[in-house]
Parts: sequence; structure tokens; C-alpha cells
Amino acid sequence: MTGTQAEATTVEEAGKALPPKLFVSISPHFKATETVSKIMWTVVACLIPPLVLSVFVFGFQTLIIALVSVVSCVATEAISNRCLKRPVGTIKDGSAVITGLLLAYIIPPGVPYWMPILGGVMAIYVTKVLMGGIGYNMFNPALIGRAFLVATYPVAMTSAWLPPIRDAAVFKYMGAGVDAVSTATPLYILKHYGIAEVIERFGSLSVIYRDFFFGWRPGCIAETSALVLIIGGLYLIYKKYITWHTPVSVIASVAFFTWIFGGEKFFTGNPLLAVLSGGVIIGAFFMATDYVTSPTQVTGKLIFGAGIGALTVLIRLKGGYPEGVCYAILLMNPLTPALDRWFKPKRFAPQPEEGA
Amino acid sequence: MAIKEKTNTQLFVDGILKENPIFKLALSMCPAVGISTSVMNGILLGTAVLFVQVCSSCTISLVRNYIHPKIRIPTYTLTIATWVTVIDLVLAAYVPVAYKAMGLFVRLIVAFAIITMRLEMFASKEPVGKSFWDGLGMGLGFMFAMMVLGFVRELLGSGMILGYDVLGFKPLLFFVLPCAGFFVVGIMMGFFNWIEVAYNRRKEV
Amino acid sequence: MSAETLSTFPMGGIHPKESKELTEKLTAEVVPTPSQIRLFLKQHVGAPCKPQVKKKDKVTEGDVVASVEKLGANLHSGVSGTVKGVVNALHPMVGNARALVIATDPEANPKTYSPVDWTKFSREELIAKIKDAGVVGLGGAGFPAGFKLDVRPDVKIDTLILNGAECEPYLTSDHRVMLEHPKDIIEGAKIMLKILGIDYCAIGIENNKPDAIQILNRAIAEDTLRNGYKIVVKPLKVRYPQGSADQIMQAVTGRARPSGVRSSVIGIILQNVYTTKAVYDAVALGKPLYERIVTITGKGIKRPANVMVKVGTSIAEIVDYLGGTTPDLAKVIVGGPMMGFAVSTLDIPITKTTSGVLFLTKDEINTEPHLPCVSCGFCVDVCPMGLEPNNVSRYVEAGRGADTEEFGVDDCFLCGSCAYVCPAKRPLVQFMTMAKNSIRESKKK
Amino acid sequence: MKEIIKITFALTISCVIAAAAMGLTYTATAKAKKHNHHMNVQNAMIGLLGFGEDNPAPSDLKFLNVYRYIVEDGEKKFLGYMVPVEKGSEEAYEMVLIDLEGNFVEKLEVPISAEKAEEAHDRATALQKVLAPPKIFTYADASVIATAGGKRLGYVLPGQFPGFRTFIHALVAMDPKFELLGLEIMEHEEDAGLGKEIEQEYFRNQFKGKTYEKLKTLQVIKKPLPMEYKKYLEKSKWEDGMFTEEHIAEIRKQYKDADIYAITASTISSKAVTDGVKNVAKKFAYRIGKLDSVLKKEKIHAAF
Repeated sequence: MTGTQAEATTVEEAGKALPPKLFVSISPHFKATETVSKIMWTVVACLIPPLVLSVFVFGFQTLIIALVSVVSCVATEAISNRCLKRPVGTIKDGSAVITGLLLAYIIPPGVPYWMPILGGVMAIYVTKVLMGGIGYNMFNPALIGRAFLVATYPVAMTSAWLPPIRDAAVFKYMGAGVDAVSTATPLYILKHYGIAEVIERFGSLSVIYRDFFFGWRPGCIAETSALVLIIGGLYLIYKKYITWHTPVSVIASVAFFTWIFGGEKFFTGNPLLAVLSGGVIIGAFFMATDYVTSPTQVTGKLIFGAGIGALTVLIRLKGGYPEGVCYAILLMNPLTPALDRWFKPKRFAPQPEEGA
Repeated sequence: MAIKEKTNTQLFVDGILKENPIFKLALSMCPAVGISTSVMNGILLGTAVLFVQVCSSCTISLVRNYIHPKIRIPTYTLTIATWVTVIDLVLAAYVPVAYKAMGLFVRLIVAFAIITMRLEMFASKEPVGKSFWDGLGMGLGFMFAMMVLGFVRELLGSGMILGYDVLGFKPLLFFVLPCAGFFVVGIMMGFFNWIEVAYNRRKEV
Repeated sequence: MSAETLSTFPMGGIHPKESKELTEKLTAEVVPTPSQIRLFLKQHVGAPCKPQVKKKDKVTEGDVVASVEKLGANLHSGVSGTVKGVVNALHPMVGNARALVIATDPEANPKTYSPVDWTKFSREELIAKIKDAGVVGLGGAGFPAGFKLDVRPDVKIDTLILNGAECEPYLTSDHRVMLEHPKDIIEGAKIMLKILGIDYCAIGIENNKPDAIQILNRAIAEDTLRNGYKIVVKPLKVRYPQGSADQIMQAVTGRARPSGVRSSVIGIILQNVYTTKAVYDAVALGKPLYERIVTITGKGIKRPANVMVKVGTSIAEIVDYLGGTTPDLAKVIVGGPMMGFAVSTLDIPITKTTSGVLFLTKDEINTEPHLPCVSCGFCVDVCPMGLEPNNVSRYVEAGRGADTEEFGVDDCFLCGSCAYVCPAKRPLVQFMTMAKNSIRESKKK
Repeated sequence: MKEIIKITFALTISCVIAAAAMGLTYTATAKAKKHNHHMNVQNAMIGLLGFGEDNPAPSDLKFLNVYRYIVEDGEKKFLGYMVPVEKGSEEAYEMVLIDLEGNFVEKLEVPISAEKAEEAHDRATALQKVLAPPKIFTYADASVIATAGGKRLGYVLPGQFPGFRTFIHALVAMDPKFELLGLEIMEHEEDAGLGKEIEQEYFRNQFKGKTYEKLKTLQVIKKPLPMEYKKYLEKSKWEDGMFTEEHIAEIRKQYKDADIYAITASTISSKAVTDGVKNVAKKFAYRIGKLDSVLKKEKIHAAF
């Protein structure tokens, strides 16, 4: 930065630079060991277990989809930064890898392998690079990538769901036509046929809870196991990379609003099912907590999370799509600057009265 | 505005290229984004705008000395609305085929920024002849822009040109959605600016 | 005492590696008198001093060589010798400053002082003695102590706080003073209580210095001539920046100072423990402030130590005395690692406010370029003043530094907590300084 | 003050001129416009009944509207059918009230001309005279009965049923035996790329030719549409001569009793349309049966 250089030159001009050559910079001269890339790679590590699990649930092609998605995201960032004459080294910070993984996790596991490439280009180039690179994007890149794919290939993106494999035949779906094996997600069935149909297809409620919690259900990679995702999220909270506020408020508000409005009468909805199904868990822990696109203050975070939950339930119950987490987060993202502006940290020093 | 008096031809050409209402003046973006999903839509809306623009420009230019300056915008709106209604009714009555295709678009025009803008900027100051050429240029410029947008969006969005299946599949359905309209408009604006910059640079050299 | 019951400031703060073990057990050793001293004419808050001696004048140890009429503090020669004149010398903070050079007479004997009964002096006499002795705040700010204690009668003061937090990593000079001169500190506290006309004094010490807490407690217990004064030691939870004025006042009394006013408004006078000792020296011994304990530490120096040096001694000479630096020395900091100033040469004189000199090696410093802000909010969480360094930095980057007043930039005292935690390694302190400057400039207009 | 008056005056003048211009155009064009609109609807209906270029409609093809009203008389509820009747050479209308069980209640003459009967407002005024309070009537729907040469050619029914998003408006055409002649989707807001496909011929034409018996049990099946069938359904898009007569007959026979193949990923929309069509057809078939028997019993000479 210019300031550092300016300081260095004045000091150096004044005295003769004596050996050994000493670095000069502004205080503090000590920094914590956390870096952006360290945080990002930790998030990547927390996102790996669901992928491994998904191979056993949906088959080997999830791995290919994730790989294609990650590679296309990283390559897009590298190429576009090169073309825009920005440092290409930013790909090492891991944020493009996270975007790639998240994108792969929220698209159906039965889509063609070229589809994540388009999503990745949209996510990285349009949402991130065009806005100025890491730190300047207004929306969560992976979610924009998904929204783009849903808009462009609605048929594949809403129907390429696969029933879980229960016999560890991980290559079962490789090369199989989507139409032949596709099934509907629990949320889709819930939305259009009601809870009775869900129970008929997936077993009793307790079986549903168990399967949803451990990951045996049709859905995207991210929807496999709530347990694995929660463990990853809790690790991030333990490392203090994210705080509990956003995830808790997202989950609580999804549960709360579903309980009120989800049933045939008020206060008869099934909050547990609502939280375990769809992308609530991954959205709460890994997407709504994205640093760049979420508020920094506690109150802001709580409202942000509650807003996501409310919008999710609204879209699920009244909207056209069976799942609403993606759009709920995207709708709340642009509110982040406003939330940061409205809910400021409490100042240490008592402030003088206005106009005093 | 104009430093040098422009000839009628210049007015006409400028409206299409140098002062293209969508790519350069960024006017009437809503219809541009909303309607430009196919080339045919572009042509139809463009034609409708062309009619109303030319008629309104001439009318305002004719009465420009009688318009009270404080109510000029209401007067413009009134003029446009009248012409829109008249054209709508006439088409419906005597050219039902054209009305079937264009009826919806004609009625959309009432609130178009581009027409009001040209009335305010040009027709209310210039004689009828010039206003006519300016209106013609602007209308054709709008039509041209709509066709370009429609071409890109129809080709990429539904794989068709003028309703004929040229690709046989739908590459990026995204492009027929309204949000992609902004996309294409943005890309086209950049493209035309780039051309202008490159052209000017060459002229300097 | 368990950690939960310890008081501390309410928000923010960090826990950097302390590294105090390098020097905290080492008794302050006296560095031999240097061949010459250079005294900056401005070592305090206020206007620079005017030299009172001419070239070639002879001075003895403790003589006033420069003084100032208004807010400021006298400057005394720490050595006996000859005045060589006024030169420009490198100052760690302001870059270049005027300094008085005095060549040492190697033959002169060190001056000795003996205590007198200070209780016989009146308030005005006490204040005059402190002012004459050139005592300034030794914690770093350098506010003239005499002026601080000379509160206007309409200001109601009820508490004196002695700041022994020493929250900066590495530094141990205050710690050593508390261990080596506990009685002087208690006496100094009583002098100040008398001046202020109050009877309550709290000594805030971070819990990582249990020996100091113990020794001071014993000293208080052993002090028989209490005169109704109530002096207590308040152990504080270890947390940076506990030693900052606002934070320690809050931690000890629970009172927060409103933005833009002096601490005396909330009835508190704060002094560093070392300043207290200097007050005692000035009043009871009549000894002016011309030498002090400085912590010389870090992996970059061969022998870390606490040294008692004359003000004006060049760092290079102290380094020579301690056996030189290690080859991988990469950065020299005057002050602590969090708020100190990096210097480009060792040829820099010690000032009254130099509490330590830090020698860092290559692997301890960070030279990586910084990234754009990712809005993680870590800096907001650790800011002890509840400010938003992230937004300030972004405003400054966008060239809107003058619009940052709403984020409370003026409250920032550059503790560096934000820059410490920033994962993007952004120089947030610098952005804060730039924002302050732009606000000042825009107000001028 | 003078300024304001001036502005008001100028604005008034402008408005008057504009109004005059618009009014003149309107009066000049009104008749032609109405005619065009009428023709449009007529043409759509003719198309639905299966007439076209190679199969011209008979010259005496007539479209007769039957307006259905719900009439309330205190606690009692009736269905009121405003039917065109033959009265000499002129067309007249009669209101036939039927109770909910399908029994004849009352017959009222409605003094209205055929031309005016098409306007909702005029109809209401005319009905007001014969159905004076305490009788309250509300408009329900209108069905079109196409006749030629004194014989019924078919019915065109407007349908409105909930789709995936909002209501889908459609026209259903049936022959006198209630076999489906065609389906036209008029308005809808289904998703682009998904539910919007209900507009497509390959979906709509699946309904063509379904018998009433089949219609009653018509289902939506989630199977891929056979390619051959799809081509047949979209045959207007293909060049002539691609299908031979036998070929068409064969496919028609094969899929005559097939259920409706759902649009990929839009089962809901497909189901909505299918159920909607089923509903409209079944209800109409029931109602027209009741009406016909009443008309016959009461010897009302309806124009159809």
C-alpha cells in the first residue's frame, strides 16, 4: 500500500539504510496465523465428507460432477484473471474450490457432466470476477451458478434426481439415461402430493428421520446426510471461522415457520422434516455464512438467517419450486450491506447525544 | 446539444448507429429487455415504435410553438397516447392480420421513454422535416437494436431464428428469460462502445 | 482467584503470544554510560522544548538543558559533559526531529540522591516538583504528569488508577519496576492521592504477573504510614489491549469514557506504574527523569535483557553492550509489537517513552501482500472500541476516507487488534490512520 | 393565478383535441373492429371443430351461445340457461330455469336481440326485467354450440382450471357424442421450458379423438412420449407426405385409448390440464343432457 511505502521512504531517506536491511511497516508487527486461504481450505476440508458419502449414496458420478465443477471454477478464475491482467495466484486461496464444490453439491446428481462447467463459468466469471474478485461479489457465486442452471435447463435441474443406492453398487448409474432412473425428491412429493405420499414412499416418519439424517434419500449431494454436514459446520464454529448465529437462526426460522404454516391448520407443520429435507443444513452452515455475502454483526446475522428461513418456507409452501433455500439466500444476499448499516456494533465509548 | 447543424441524412443515420436509443442512449430498457426474446417480436415492436415515433414527432414539431412550457410533458404523453390509440384502432379495424401480431406491442408504447425523450430533446425544437427524419432514424434504430437483441436471445435461448428451428435444440433457455435481457443488452452496449472507440482511434491515426 | 471473577474490558480484545518469558525474570541491569546522548527536544505531549544551554556549555547529571513554558516537560541531561549542539536525529515515530547532543565526560562521578519526607510539601509544591523533574507518562503517550495531576478544582475526581497491565507482548519494563520498586510505587501513589485530594487508588495488573501482584500487595500491607489512603491491587484478565487508558479504566471501575472527552470527566486519573515511580523519584529524591528501564528483547538479539539506560542513549550502543544482533534479524521495533514503530536503523536514541526495543527475525514478520476485504467481521469482533475497521478500510480504498466518521474513527487508538486478526492481512491500522487524516483534512476545508 | 388559468386552458384544449381525435377514430373504426374480433373468435372455433383449408366449414355453420346463470330466489337455487330459441325467422332468447335435480321450473322470455345478447351488460339489463328481485342471478359461464343445417356439429367450452402457478384458460371442443375434437390453451403462466410446454401441439393434440368413455378415466402417465407418436402429434410441423394415410390410421388406432403422456418434469401441469379438461367435459356433458331433456319435455324449440 502507498502508506507503507511512504513511511518507509521517509524513514529511509532520513537515516542511512544500514545493514542488516530492516523491514519497516506500520504496526501491528504481529499477525494471527489465520489467513483467508487457510480458512477457505478448512471449509473445503469440511465439505469433503459429504462428497465421499454421496459416492455411496448416488454413485460414482457425483465425484465426476464435483471434479468437473471444481476444475471449471478454478480454471474460469485463472483464465479470466489472466485476461483481465489480475494476479492469477488468487486461485490458491481456495474460494473458487469452495464455489465449485458447493455448486456440485446443489445440483441433481444425475445431470450431464458438462452442465457444471456452464454453472461454474457463471458462478465465477459473472458473479465474482466481473464484480471485482473475492470480497466484492454481491451474491453467493455457487447459488447464482445453480440459479442460472435452473433457468437454463429446467428439465434436467428439476428431474435428474436419483434414488439412493443401497447395495454399494457405486457404478450403477454411470451412463444410465436420466429418464430411466430419475425419481422425485421428498420435498417435491411433499409439495405436490402431501405428507401421506412421502410416508408411503420412504417409510414411517421415524424411518424418514433416520434416513434423512444419515443420508439415504433422493436429492443432491448436499442433501445426503444432515449429520455429516452438521459435523462439518460445528467444526467451523469450533474453529471460530463462523459463528453459530446464522446457522441457528436459519434452522430455527425454517422450523418455526414450517410449524406454523406447514400443516393443514396453523401450528401443525412438521418442523423436523422441514429442516432435514432439502438444502436447509448446507445452506445454514456453508452458504448463509459466506463471509462476503452475509452481515458481520450478531443482530444482522440473526435477521439475515431468519429472513432466509422465512423466505425458504414461503417458497416451499407457496412458490413454484419445491425447495427454496437457494433463492432465499440469494434474496437475502443483497440485503447484507443494509443489515450491516442498520445493525452496527455497540460502541465502547458512550456517544455524545445528537446535536449536542 | 448539436454544435453543428445536421443534415437530414445524418439525423437518420445517427438515430440508428451513433445515437442508438438502446445501445447508446440507454432508453426504453424495460421493453427492450422484456420483449426482445425473438427477432419477430423485435421487428413488430420496432415497427410499432417507428409509427408512433414518426407521427408524434411530426405532431409535436407542428405545434411546438403553441405548447406551454410548463405542461409540455403532459402534452407529449397525450400526443403519444392519442397516436397509440388511433393506430391501435385503425389496425384493429382495417388490418386485422397486422393487429393480431402487433396489437399488444402498440398498446405497450404509451409509456416509452424513447418517444417522450425525442419529443423533448428534438421535436419540440426543430421543424417538421427534421423531426420526421429524426423520428424515422430513432424508430429504425430502436427496431435495429431490438432485432439484434432478439436475434441473440432467440438463437441462444430457443435455437431458432424468426421461428425457424436452426439449431434443433435449445442451447441456453436462460436467454429467453427477462434477466438475460439485461445480460444481452449489457454485452451489446459494450460491443457497440468498443466498436466506436476502435473506429475513433483509427480515425485519429 | 479464579479467572471468571477477574474483571476486564467489555468488548473485543485479542490474545497474542506473550513472549514475556524472555525477559520477565531478568533484573534490570545498568548499561554503562554512553559516550554521548542525544535528547529529542520533544519527548512529551505539547510543544517542543527550547534549549537552555549553548554549544560548549558544561552540564552535570540532572541539569535542566531544555524547557518549555506551556504544556510540556523539562529535559534533563542524564550525563555530565559538554553540549555539542542541536542536530537532526532519526526519531522512531515522527521520522526526523531536533535533538540536543551532549558529549559525556568519562571522568564525572554519578550523582546520588537521598530521600526526604515528602509529606511536608504542599499540593502546589508537589506539582511544581513533578513538573520540574520532567515527568511524563511513561506508558507511551508521554503526557506531562504534572499537568495531568493539576486538575482544575471544579473537576471532581474520585479514583486514581495505576496502570500496570502491560498488555503488549514481549515488554517487561513495567513488570520489572513493580518487582524492583514496589515501595516507591506505593509512595508515588500516595503523593498523587495527596495532590488530587482523594483517598482511593487501584492498581490494575494483568493476571500473567502474579509475582508483581503479590509483591505490591505485600508492600501495601507493610506500609504503615497509610494516612487513611486506600490502595488496592486489581488483578485483571489477560487480554490485549488491557493497558489502553479506556480499557483499563473500564476494567477497574466499570466506567467508560465518552468519545472526545478527557478521562477526568468521569472522575478518574490514570497513571502508569512506572510514571508513579518517577513521581516518587522526583518528589522524594528530587531526581529528575533522565533514565529508565527499557526491555531489549526478541529472537533477533543475542542476549535479551531489561536494561537501565540514560534517556538519549543510542539503541546501537545498547545492542553492542548486549552482544549484538543475530544474523536473521529482519525488523527492529521501538515499543511493543502491537503498537510500536518499526525503524530502519539502530542509530536511534532512547526517549522517555521508549519502554522496549524489539528485535524480530525473518520468520516472525509478515511481508505478504494483503487481499481485498472478505467481510469476515473478525476485526469488528476484536475491536475494543466497537468500531468497524472493515468498513473504514473499504471506504479509504474507495477514496472516501472523509466519510468514515460514522464508524467512530476518532475513537480508534491504533491498538492493532484488527490488523492482528485480519485473515486477509490488511493493514487496517494504516487505513484507520488514513481515515483520521482525511477526516481532519476535510474538516479544515 | 393568470399562469394557472393559462395552463389549465392549454391543457384542456389539448385534451379536447386528443379526445376528439380518439373519439373520431373510434366511431369510424368501431364496427369493423368488432367484426374482426368476432371473426377471430369464430375462426378459432372453426379451427377447433376441425375445419380448415382442405375441409371448409359448411356455409350455414352457426355458433350459438348458451349462457348459464345461477339464480337464487331466497333459499332456493336454480340454474338458469339463456338459450336461443327459434321463433319464426328471428332469433330470440328464453331463460329456462331448472332446479338442482334437473327438473324444469320456469320458462321466461328474454327480450333481447341476437346481436345484443353477446354483450354481458345488455344481457344483464334484459335479464333484470324478467328476473326481478328477490331473484338474484349471477353469470356462470357460456358454452358455444355449433350447428349446421339444423344439426349439432359440436360444442366449444371455455375452461378455467388451476395450473401449477395460476389459472389456465383453455378452450375445449367436443363433438355431439362428447368426443374431444381439440384443445386450445388460451392463457397461462406456467414455467418457461417446463409447464409452458402445455401449449405445444405434442401435448394438446394428445387429447384429440379421445372418446367420452375414455375421457372419464383419462390419466396422466409418467413415461417418455414415443417418438413416432410425437411426430404424429406434431404433424402440422412436418412436410406433407411424411405420413401416409395408413400410417396415420395405424398410429391413431394404437394411441386412441392411450393415456396422456406427461411433459417431462412437468407432471403437475400435465395433470392440471388433463384433470381440467376432464372436468369441463364431464360437467358439460351432464348439464347439456339435463338441459336437452328439459327442452324436449317442455317442447321448447331451441335453435340447436
